[in-house]
Amino acid sequence: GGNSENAEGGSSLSGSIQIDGSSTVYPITEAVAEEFRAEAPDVKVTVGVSGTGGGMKKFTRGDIDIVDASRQMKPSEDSLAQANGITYVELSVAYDGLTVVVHPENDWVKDITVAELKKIWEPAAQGTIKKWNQIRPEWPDKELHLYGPGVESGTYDYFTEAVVGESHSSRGDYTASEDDNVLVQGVSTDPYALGFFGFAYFEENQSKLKAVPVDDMDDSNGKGAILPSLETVKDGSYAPLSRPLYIYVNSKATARPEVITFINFYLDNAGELSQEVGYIPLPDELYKEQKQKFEQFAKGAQK
Amino acid sequence: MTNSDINRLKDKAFQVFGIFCTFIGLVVLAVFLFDIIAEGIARIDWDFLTSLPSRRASRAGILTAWVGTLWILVLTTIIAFPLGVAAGVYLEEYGKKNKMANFLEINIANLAGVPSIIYGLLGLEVFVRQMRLGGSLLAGALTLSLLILPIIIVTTREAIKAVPRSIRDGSYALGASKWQTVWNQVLPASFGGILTGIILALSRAVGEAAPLIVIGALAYVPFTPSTPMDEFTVLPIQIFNWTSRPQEAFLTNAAAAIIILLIITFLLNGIAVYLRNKQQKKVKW
Amino acid sequence: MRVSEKVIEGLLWLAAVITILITAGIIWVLLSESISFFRVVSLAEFLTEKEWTPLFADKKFGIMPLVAGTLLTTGVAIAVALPIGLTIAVYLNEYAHATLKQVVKPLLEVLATIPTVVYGFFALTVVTPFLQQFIPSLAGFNALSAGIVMGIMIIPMISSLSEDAISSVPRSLREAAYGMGSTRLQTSFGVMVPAASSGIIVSVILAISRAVGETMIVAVAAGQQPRLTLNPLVPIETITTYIVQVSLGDVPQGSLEYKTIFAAGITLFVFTFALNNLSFWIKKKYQEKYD
Amino acid sequence: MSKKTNKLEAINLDAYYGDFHALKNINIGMEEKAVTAFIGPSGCGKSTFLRTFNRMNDYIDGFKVEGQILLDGKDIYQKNIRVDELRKEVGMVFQKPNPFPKSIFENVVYGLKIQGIKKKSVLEEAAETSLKRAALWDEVKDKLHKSALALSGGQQQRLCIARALAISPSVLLMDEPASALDPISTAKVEELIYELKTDYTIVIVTHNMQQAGRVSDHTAFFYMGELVEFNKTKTMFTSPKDERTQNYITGRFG
Amino acid sequence: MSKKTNKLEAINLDAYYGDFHALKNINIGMEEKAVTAFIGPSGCGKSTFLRTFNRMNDYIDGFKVEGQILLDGKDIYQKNIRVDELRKEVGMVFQKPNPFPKSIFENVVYGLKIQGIKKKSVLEEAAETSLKRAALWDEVKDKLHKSALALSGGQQQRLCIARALAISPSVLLMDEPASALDPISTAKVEELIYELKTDYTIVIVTHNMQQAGRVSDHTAFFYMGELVEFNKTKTMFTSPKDERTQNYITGRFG
Ligand SMILES: Nc1ncnc2c1ncn2[C@@H]1O[C@H](COP(=O)(O)OP(=O)(O)OP(=O)(O)O)[C@@H](O)[C@H]1O
Ligand SMILES: Nc1ncnc2c1ncn2[C@@H]1O[C@H](COP(=O)(O)OP(=O)(O)OP(=O)(O)O)[C@@H](O)[C@H]1O
Ligand SMILES: [Mg+2]
Ligand SMILES: [Mg+2]
Ligand SMILES: O=P([O-])([O-])[O-]
Repeated sequence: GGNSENAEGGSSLSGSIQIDGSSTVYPITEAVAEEFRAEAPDVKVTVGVSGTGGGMKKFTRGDIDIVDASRQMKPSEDSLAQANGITYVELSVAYDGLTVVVHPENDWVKDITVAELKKIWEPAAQGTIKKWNQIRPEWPDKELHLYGPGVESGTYDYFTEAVVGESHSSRGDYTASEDDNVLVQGVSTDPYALGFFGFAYFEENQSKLKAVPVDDMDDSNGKGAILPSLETVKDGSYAPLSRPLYIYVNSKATARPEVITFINFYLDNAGELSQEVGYIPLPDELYKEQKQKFEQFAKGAQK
Repeated sequence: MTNSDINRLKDKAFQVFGIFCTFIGLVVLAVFLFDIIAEGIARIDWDFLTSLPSRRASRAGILTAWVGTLWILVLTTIIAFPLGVAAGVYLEEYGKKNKMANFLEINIANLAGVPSIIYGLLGLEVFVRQMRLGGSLLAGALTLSLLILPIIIVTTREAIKAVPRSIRDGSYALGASKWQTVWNQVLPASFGGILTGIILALSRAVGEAAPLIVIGALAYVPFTPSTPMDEFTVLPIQIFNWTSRPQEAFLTNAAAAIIILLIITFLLNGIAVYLRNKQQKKVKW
Repeated sequence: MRVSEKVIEGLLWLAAVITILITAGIIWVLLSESISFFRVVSLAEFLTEKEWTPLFADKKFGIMPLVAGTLLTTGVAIAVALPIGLTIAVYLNEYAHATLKQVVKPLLEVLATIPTVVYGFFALTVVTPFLQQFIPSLAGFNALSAGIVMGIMIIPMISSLSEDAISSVPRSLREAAYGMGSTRLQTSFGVMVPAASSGIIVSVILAISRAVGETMIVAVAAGQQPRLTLNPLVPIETITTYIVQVSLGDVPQGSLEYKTIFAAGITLFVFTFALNNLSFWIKKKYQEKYD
Repeated sequence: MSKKTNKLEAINLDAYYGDFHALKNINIGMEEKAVTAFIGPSGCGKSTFLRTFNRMNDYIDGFKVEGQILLDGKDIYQKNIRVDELRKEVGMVFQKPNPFPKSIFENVVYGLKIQGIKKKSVLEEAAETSLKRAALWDEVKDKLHKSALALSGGQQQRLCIARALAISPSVLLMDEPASALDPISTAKVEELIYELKTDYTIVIVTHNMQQAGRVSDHTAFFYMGELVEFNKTKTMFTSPKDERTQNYITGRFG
Repeated sequence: MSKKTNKLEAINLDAYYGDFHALKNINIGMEEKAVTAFIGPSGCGKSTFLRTFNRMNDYIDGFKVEGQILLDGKDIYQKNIRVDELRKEVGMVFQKPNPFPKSIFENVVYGLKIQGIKKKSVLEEAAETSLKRAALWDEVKDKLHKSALALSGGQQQRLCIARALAISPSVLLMDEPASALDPISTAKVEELIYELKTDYTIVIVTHNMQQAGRVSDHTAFFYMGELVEFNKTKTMFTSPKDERTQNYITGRFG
């Protein structure tokens, strides 16, 4: 982070910044906080992981300065914030690419369409779509075993929204786990498995898994089935299975110089650091937009 | 075969079965320890113990986590030990054997069965919010104290029960008051059993992550707490966090942190076992 | 002195009463949220509906699948831990050499101190694949492995506390038994175990409670599929798993979905309450026989 | 019954273990500075009665007393009575030896320590005196700080006697104090009882009628919860009034 | 020493509790179908010696035996000896009553049950016979299925005797079996011992020299772990050879 104004003023900053929320966003915020230590050693930044929902509750009560979120704030949470007189700004910090995976020895699935994913995962599939050949006749007449994140995770939320069309609408008879490592274990030992989870977990376990290219039937953002990768997520061609990750900042906190400095530092470094911990950075111009948005907001909050 | 031969055979058979069962326990333990140590031992060095958390597995350390765990242990012991033993003594020595006593007894057994996460919810509401302790060490220790209190009470009662009535009679007959009898005779004589309960209780507390996460213990804390009001993290949270990271290297870190957690509990158990054995040598009837 | 006696008794009483306050606190925390839950979902639906899908678009609020899952894992765990734990207690007390006992007992206690996440992964990555060699129909996530591993975890609760109870039986009783020509087995199960029964029952209650309340092992290894079944070979979900998932997950707090965890929590509470009452009653009856 | 003052007195005393009526309307007065012996067959209620004098039965669930027990004319079952004070006045030695799992020394000075006496020299002197009186000093003087539990049964019982003497009570209750002692120790204890009665009021339960004859001034014979006969020991042993007493005494050996 | 066969024999026996030398080079032979009494002051090792005959000391940590104990000429401390069988041969009654926390009936038939006898009629008959022999039947016949712990000390001890008799051993070890009994029960037990010796070999520890005189054929006097004198009871009581025996016996009362 080469921010000359902070580099000098940084050493004089002190105080503390409290962050909590999504476990998905945690690694990015942790990385930023770690680097920020060099920037402003006297600022005590703490980060918790009580989930987006738990973080939001604390945020909307004014317990914390910043909340990590793997989804946007819900209307119910927004009204809570308003009731408590809290205004905030939403900032995107990175993308997470959801990856559809199968067992490495699975030689029949070369690609899959969003419609097919819907057919597999929609509520009506429960108890009826049980075999691979029900999706495509040329696929084997073998049982289909499904793996996915727990119903209460942001990942699941986003996946159902993007694939089925309605959030939290899916079949229930799949193997769910809160821990993506557990899903990796499941899919990598089950030849008839199909699952989905965060890109980072695929990337780290490429030898044990096989990613499936996804075709959204929309050639405007890339033709045919597309594999998730740094580039395809970043340029938006891996659609619809990449989701943005956010932080929200409380307006009261922006009255404190250390918070302003921290957020700017965050947006300056999120690109590099998010990639380092397994996520996909936003295009540069988006980071600039976020910075402007924040600057505006902070100014507005001072008045 | 005579009956006596059959009995003898059964006796022998049970002995074999007993060795087998003990063996199973020990083998599983050995497998665990071997597994964890093989994975994590190489990662443990001075830097690991003295470094702050980091996104880079190779640079990440557990300083704040183990210091937090020690704080939590000490505070929890200070809170739960006197409270639990006092409640146990009251119920066993003072409480009349009536409806109220029955109610308390069932109540305590119930508390022992409440999942830890619910204690987290209670701690969040009572200590963090109402008492405004925030996500502090004190709030965490209080929450864990509630969690282990039933275990301490129940085992204290059992230990006290085992002290023969003749010992109490002897003391009362010399003019000792109830409390003097409890303090001078009953508690010393049952101390071994009480310690066993505390060991089990504390080792449960030291491994808990969920209730602490609920009350707001943090994952990333770049400073060691210096007062009970400070924010904190503990080893189980650090371990939990690391095991859910995609990078393999963090799993190694988690194993290393587990080794440290085990060392802490070993030391703890070691002290208590030493005291208990010393005690059991002294008291025999 | 008399005053200080009263003060001490008062303090001790206070310590005992705190447990009631804790219970009241728990009930208050659970009730305050679940009341509004039960305004939306009728108790009848909660108890009789056979599916539990509060987080899906098509919401069903039947708690029974979670109860079944909890019973199943606990049942397996106790089936493992009770015979093994009690055998170890008796073996250490009656058969093993004193030094062996001194070494083995604390070693076994270590089993209860290993972080439960570790157990969870052990169940998932070691026990399940191992069992699959013999039970091909065993699913990757299942109640059996989770239960077995949980059973191993609670062995020391039973073995240590029961051993304590057995060794506090007066030595004269044991001598009487041996003096009659009893074998070690007969001495143990005919005299020592019955005489120590109250302590043993307590240890078992504690162990069951621990199993019912255990979270991480089942969350990792038993799956997260609420299912009304007593088949240990398929994925299930326990009450605790559900609670921990939701409370650490993404659900907006204050929503109906969020309130389900309190409804589940209160179910668990009622459940353990019933269990404890039952064992308490058994214990009382047992004791009267000997008093 | 006697012109001397009664140190202890039971008036219309009934005692129950739950539903079991263990003592039936007992009336008896025990002279100051004299030895009273309770005799009677096993299970007749001797121990139960003895233990009402220092309210040791208070701790047995379901135990209930009706009537009065007077110590120096004052009802010890009254509300405002302090049991701990009562027990400093009324010492007790039990049927089965019950040493504390502590050192021999700690056992003997326990009663003093709980009274708040801390001075080492005082405690040491008291320990020596009491152990000598209990005829145990020579056997244990070299291992005062060893555990009392390693002593033999007889040694343990004498230790319990020493322990009771250490707090210098004015009444001493003894529940078969010699039933686990060898004759030499028994003789010593009997001698001791004889010596002590110049200062103390002593009540002793015994199965050994000769012992009762040797040490006691008065004897009370109990049968199935009733006080059958109470009289001067000599009178009682030579010319018992009640047939049951007669049967019991003549059924004796020796 | 005697022309009759020796049922029990100790040869060069030494016993230790850790470093403490409790029995010193004991040599003694006990006649079949006779009663041998062990006397001696408290702590001299009587109980310790008695318990070597059924190896009850096996369970005390640090206890060690050197030398031989022969039962019917066979060393019972040999490797291939089965202790449970040995103890069916050699029954025992302890110094302190130790009933099981079970019903009275269950206590008496315990030894038979563990031998695999299940028939109710057999057990009931055995219970009645043994309880009668132990002079307890009349007191407990109506509450056979009540807990044994509610009995008085004396009743408990007689129950323990009944329990030992139920397995019909050939040797009976008794460690002050009457020390908690009243004279009537004691007399009954003594009678019983007298009856039993027509079939059984009996070893009894007692503090009561008159008891020793009444029931025993031979008496052994122990002092500080040594066997000082062993002889016909009459001879011993009338003309003791050793000065210590003499002192002990004349120091007696009665
Ligand atoms: N805790 C108790 N609960 C119920 N009954 C009891 C209890 N203690 C004693 N008893 C009964 O009360 C009666 C009197 O018992 P107590 O111990 O006073 O007799 P004792 O005369 O001292 O006999 P011993 O000479 O055998 O000691 C007995 O029948 C006994 O069974
Ligand atoms: N478990 C033990 N550990 C150490 N020393 C012991 C143990 N049991 C007994 N002793 C010692 O061994 C000696 C003999 O004890 P034992 O019990 O045989 O005496 P005894 O003659 O039966 O005495 P009593 O008549 O009082 O019962 C005593 O000095 C006693 O202190
Ligand atoms: Mg008595
Ligand atoms: Mg003895
Ligand atoms: O912790 P999450 O809200 O990102 O699932």
